[in-house]
Amino acid sequence: MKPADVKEKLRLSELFSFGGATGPLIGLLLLCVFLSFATDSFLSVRNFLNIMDQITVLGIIAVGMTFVILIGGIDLSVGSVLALSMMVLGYLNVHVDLPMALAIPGALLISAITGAIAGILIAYFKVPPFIATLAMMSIARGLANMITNGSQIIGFPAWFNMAAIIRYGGYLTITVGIMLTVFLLAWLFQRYRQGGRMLYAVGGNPEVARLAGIHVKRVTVLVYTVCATLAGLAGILLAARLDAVQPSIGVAYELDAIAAVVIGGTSLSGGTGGIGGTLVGVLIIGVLRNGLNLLSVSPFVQSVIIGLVIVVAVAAETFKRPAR
Amino acid sequence: MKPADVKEKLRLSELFSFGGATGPLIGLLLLCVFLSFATDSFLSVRNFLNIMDQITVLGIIAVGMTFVILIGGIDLSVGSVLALSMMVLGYLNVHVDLPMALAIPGALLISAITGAIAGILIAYFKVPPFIATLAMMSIARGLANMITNGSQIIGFPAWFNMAAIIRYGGYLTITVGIMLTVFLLAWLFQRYRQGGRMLYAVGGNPEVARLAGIHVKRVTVLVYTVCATLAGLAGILLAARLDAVQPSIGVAYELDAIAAVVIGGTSLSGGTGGIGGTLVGVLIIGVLRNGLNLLSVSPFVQSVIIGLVIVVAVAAETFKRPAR
Amino acid sequence: AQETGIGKIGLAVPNLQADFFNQIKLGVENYAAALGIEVITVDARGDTATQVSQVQDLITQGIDAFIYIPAGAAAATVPTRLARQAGIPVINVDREPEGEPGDTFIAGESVMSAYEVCAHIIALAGGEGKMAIIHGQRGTTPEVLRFEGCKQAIDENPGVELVTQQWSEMWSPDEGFQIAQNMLQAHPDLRLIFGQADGLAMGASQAVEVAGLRDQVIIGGYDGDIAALEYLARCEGAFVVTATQSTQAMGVLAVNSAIAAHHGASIPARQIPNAVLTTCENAQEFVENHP
Amino acid sequence: MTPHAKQPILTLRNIHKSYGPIKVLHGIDFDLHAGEVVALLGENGAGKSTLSNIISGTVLPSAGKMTWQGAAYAPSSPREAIDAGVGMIHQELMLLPHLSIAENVFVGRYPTRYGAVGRTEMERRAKQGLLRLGLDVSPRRLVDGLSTASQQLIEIAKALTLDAKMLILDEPTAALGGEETKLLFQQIARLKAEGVGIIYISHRLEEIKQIADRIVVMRDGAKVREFDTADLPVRTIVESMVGRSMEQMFPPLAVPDEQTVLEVRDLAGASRTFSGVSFSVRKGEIFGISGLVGAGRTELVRAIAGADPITHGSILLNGEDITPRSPGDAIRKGIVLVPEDRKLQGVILDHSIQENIGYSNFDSVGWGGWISSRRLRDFATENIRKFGIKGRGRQKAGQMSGGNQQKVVIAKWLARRPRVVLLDEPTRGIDVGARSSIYEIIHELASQGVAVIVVSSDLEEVLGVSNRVLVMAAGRQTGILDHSEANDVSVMELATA
Ligand SMILES: Nc1ncnc2c1ncn2[C@@H]1O[C@H](COP(=O)(O)OP(=O)(O)OP(=O)(O)O)[C@@H](O)[C@H]1O
Ligand SMILES: Nc1ncnc2c1ncn2[C@@H]1O[C@H](COP(=O)(O)OP(=O)(O)OP(=O)(O)O)[C@@H](O)[C@H]1O
Ligand SMILES: [Mg+2]
Ligand SMILES: [Mg+2]
Repeated sequence: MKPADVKEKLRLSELFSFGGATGPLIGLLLLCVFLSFATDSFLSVRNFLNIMDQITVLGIIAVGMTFVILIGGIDLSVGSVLALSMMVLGYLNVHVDLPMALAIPGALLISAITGAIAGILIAYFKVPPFIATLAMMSIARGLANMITNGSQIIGFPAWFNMAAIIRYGGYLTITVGIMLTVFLLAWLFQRYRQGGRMLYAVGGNPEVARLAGIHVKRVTVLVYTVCATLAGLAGILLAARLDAVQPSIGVAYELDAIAAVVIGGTSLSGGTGGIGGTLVGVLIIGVLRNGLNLLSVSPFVQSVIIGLVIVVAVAAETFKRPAR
Repeated sequence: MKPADVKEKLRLSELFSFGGATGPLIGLLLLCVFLSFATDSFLSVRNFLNIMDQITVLGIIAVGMTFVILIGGIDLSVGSVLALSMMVLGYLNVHVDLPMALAIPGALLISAITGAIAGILIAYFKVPPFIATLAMMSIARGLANMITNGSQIIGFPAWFNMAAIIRYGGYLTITVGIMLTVFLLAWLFQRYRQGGRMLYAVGGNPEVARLAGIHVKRVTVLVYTVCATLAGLAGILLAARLDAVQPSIGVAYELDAIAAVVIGGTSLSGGTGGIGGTLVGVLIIGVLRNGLNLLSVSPFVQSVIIGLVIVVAVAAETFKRPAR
Repeated sequence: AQETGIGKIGLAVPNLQADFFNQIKLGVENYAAALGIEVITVDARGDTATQVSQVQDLITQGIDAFIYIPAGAAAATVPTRLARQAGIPVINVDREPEGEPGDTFIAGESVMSAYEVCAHIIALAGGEGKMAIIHGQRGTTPEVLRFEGCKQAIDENPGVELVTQQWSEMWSPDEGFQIAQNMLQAHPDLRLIFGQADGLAMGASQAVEVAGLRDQVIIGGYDGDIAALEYLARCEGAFVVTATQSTQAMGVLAVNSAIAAHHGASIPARQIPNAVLTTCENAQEFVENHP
Repeated sequence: MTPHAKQPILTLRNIHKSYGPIKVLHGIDFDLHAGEVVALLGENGAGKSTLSNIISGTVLPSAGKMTWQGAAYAPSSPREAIDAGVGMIHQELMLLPHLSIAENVFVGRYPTRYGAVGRTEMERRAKQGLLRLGLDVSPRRLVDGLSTASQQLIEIAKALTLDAKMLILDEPTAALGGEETKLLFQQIARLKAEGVGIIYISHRLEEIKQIADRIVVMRDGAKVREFDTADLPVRTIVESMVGRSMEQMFPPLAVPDEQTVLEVRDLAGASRTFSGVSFSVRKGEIFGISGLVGAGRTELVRAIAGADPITHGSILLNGEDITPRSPGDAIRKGIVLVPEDRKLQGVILDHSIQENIGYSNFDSVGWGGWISSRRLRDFATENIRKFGIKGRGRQKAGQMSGGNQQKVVIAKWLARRPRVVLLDEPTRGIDVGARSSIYEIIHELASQGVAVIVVSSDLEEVLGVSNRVLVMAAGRQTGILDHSEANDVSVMELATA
């Protein structure tokens, strides 16, 4: 191969920030090919649109999680924050009778505050991210439950549910559109904005980043705030999809999101990876769940298969790297 | 203060490996004092014995988790492995009709194998611990469910349940005795055996440990195996306590165990902390749960309070350390 | 499949970890298998959003009828709407979505059965004493209705004093154990415990054993889980009564309703298979042959 | 003594090592005899550490054979090498900060009694080892917070207590001052007398003359020269290392402007690591800071660069008080720091060279907060060329030799065109060739009117590059010497004052 070729290849894969995710991308394609042959119903526009619907919530959470993991952190609270955001939305819109135009910002604000608190604990009080967000997970869940004493809320305006159901132009629901927009913005940010590059520096080595004049603490607080806000946004889209809110929702979503990010090639130690890979990771999880359902695999066996896929996807990366 | 005093003091706190856990120890005492005044029923031998009963499972899991965290790892699979161990025990004893003397080793063996697999993935395939054990969590849960297609098993021999019920000498059930033994052995190991000291070296910096001639990979596999085996043991004790097994048990136990270890002063980045602190951490969580129930606090508020306590316990450590 | 004219039934359950749903699943599957109908079961693992995704996938697979047990009432309406759009009949079991009823709703009558359980244990205690309730997951329909029923029994007996109640998250035995242990600690003279599910009741009975209060405390449960029935059939221990839901019958009823709805036959909007009060006497027959 | 008459204890034949497509060693032959000290010399990236790592079982060779004491030798892990009697001090500090000094010394080979780790015994022996190197600290103290030099001494003590039959010392003196070095050499002489074979790697050629029996010179992964004696003119050694003739090491000093750029007034740092420091640096001046290890120099320059809090005093730039509160603050004012520990503070090892350069130069590679990949690449390429870095923009910093990493750190800061440059140990672990190019860069900077501050433990270096030298002792400023009055004696006098 000529050197010029090498260069071009490198640049293409880099452009999409698939970084370590070319392996997973191949895995995703193989999975799709397999499912197309194994089932009648997988390969259809309708099923593809269903999958897009199904990954909306996970996708948006995973974007925020990518940023958190890029700076070397982790956020276990996203599932609970999502539930809290939903309950606040329901409370404001249905119980207090505020219009959605106020209820939605309200829910996002509460989510952002939980993230900011976690970020402050991590950056300024040196609480390890795992612990700070674990505590926030417990707190946000408790608060979500306290709003209605554990009951659900229904009675949103009709258009709200329609946003998740009507496929404009036959293809795009508003919720899927929002997810795609979030991915696009996050990708542009990560790739072309100073702020995005800073995340890599902070994750790579916070001390080097600090000495390079980056406000590491401020970046940390902002990233957790953004992650929580996105979890809140995901909650609002989920509320639209379910046309109801309940405080017990979103348990263990953080684990799915983390798995998606890591399958997508972002390293848990921070500093490498990116949004492109996360998209692949989210799709792998979404397609796998969908495919296993279409194959009528028993739910217990599904649990085993998903575990195996996570391990294989991540372990496969080891073989690609040159041995030491 | 005379220098000699300083020396003695250092050695005492060091002896119990309370290391960073003197703060939490004070917290525990304050908590007990508060509950003694706030409720009639807290301060009694019987309630103390109840608390011991209630922390048996968490305590044993937390011992294994301490070792894992000491070497800089994490194990999310303990809750699922506990369930798997219980189901294997029930299957072997009740369905296959093996005596307990074979069923118990069988259950422990299966648990050990899950741990060894996770350890091998982590040490040899460079899968991050979070991901390897997350996958194992999903796999073990699936397997636990597959054994009986999701149903529970009852029908253990009568003496088995008695081990968790009869308080010998009026105080000690066999299960609590086992937990105390596990703590004692772990403490001796961690403090006086070469193997125990090696954990600190591996957790402090695996490359340094490797260059010093420690088989880092072997240590890693062993530690995860021990952790899973202890989770399996905890499962057996839980089976004795409930006199029944079911595959849905143990969800989120890992989070409790991790919280207990970290509250006890063991750092999630590895290399510092120890069993003494973990005992304090487990007691804090046990006493807190017990106390909140005795105070009839709503579960939603409990969830908020426990989150706050975790944060405060860990953040408090920051203030003790000199700022740099 | 010839005689029934139906090929595939989709079954969405909230959580197979709960024996109750597992029993319904077995009821549906066994009966359908006998009729040569394929059943595709999906388990939402307690998550309503997952359930909506799974229902989409069921519809993609071209099911002819949809047996739907909502995972928490919140997901309720959307799957029904999706199925309706696709022209698939919806059979609700155990829980009914508010505002979007299916073609029929099959569920036991919770309030009355809970009343019977509580009345039974109160009678055993001589109509008086301190009582505790271990609730299920707070806010869920069964939790609310079972409490309502039990409360009626308590209110009819002025000698009974409800001294403490706690809620569990997962309806599970280990929670039941822990909660009951603490209740006994705070109220050593407790006479009665109502566990809103058999898991909770079994856990509570263990706690009573540990405290050595088997002769003092009387426990009631709910659901008729296999393990609980086996326990009751032994006729020893503090846990003495449960309301066995006719889960197998529900499964059969659901499949028959699905076939009828598929053919456009009219079916009643509400079908109520009775829960049977189960004690030491009749437990053994239910172990062998679950209703 | 005629070591050559005997059989060598270690032989290497045709050793190769490659990392993927990159060949690092090609066909090295090497012998070591009992009781001799062989100096292994070569430029940064010549392959000295790699070769040592192969001998100590840290990395596996791609091809080649080794024998040890007459038998075939192919250690697959450091454990095997240690068990065979081969010990090594690695170039990078390998200590566990959260453990006590004693545990660090005996990590992996704790003395045991009745199966239990014998703490008292361990502490006693550790103390012994440390005292031999002149380090008087309690072996129970945690390593965390010790100065780099003390840590280096612990690292050496670790190797000395091994009772190895052969020792590899990879740049043991890089962080040491003159006194510590002297004690180390006494220990090496003792080991030599006991018949231990020693491979000694260093970039300080004056040391080599003092202790080596033979010299082996490597260049680009191959052995290029062997000298049977160390008693050679430095010039000869240097020329064989770089493969060309060298001019003078230190370029001639220029006379700085009268205008004061940086003024430090009565500065004190947190936890009193230094206090009462006042000086001023003129435009185009090179200002050296000298002192014994632990004198507080690093803390001082970090404080000036905003990296550590200042508790008292002020810093003025062109007469304006700009006492910085954060590194970002200082950088915006034009004060940059090339830190002491490049691996932990200088570069992100996992990221490419161009990313590393980009992090400090966002303004130059984009506009309005946006980044242009093309501008980033071009900017990096330009600076890689300008500072003579051996590497491509996409290469990860961690894959480069130490010297080139150091150049990346220097490049990323100088590309900002700062007004004040603080260099903390700029040539630590850097070969003569690269070193002289760094000196050239320093002089070039000064001639452009930048105020340069150089902290160094290498006395020759401070004296060679500085217009004036500030000397510190135990956190205090003990004097400022002009170039004309500064020499070994006057500086050492102040440093020990
Ligand atoms: N893991 C690696 N992958 C690729 N190349 C490597 C790796 N490690 C080292 N190298 C390369 O091997 C060469 C030799 O490195 P080595 O560290 O042995 O040099 P050295 O002579 O010790 O230099 P220095 O004097 O700077 O310590 C360098 O060019 C370096 O870039
Ligand atoms: N994090 C810390 N905690 C406590 N003491 C410290 C810490 N860092 C440095 N010190 C101490 O501060 C003093 C000054 O250290 P500094 O690194 O500034 O000295 P130096 O003159 O630059 O020496 P070196 O050559 O070791 O870099 C030393 O005694 C050191 O032990
Ligand atoms: Mg080297
Ligand atoms: Mg220094």
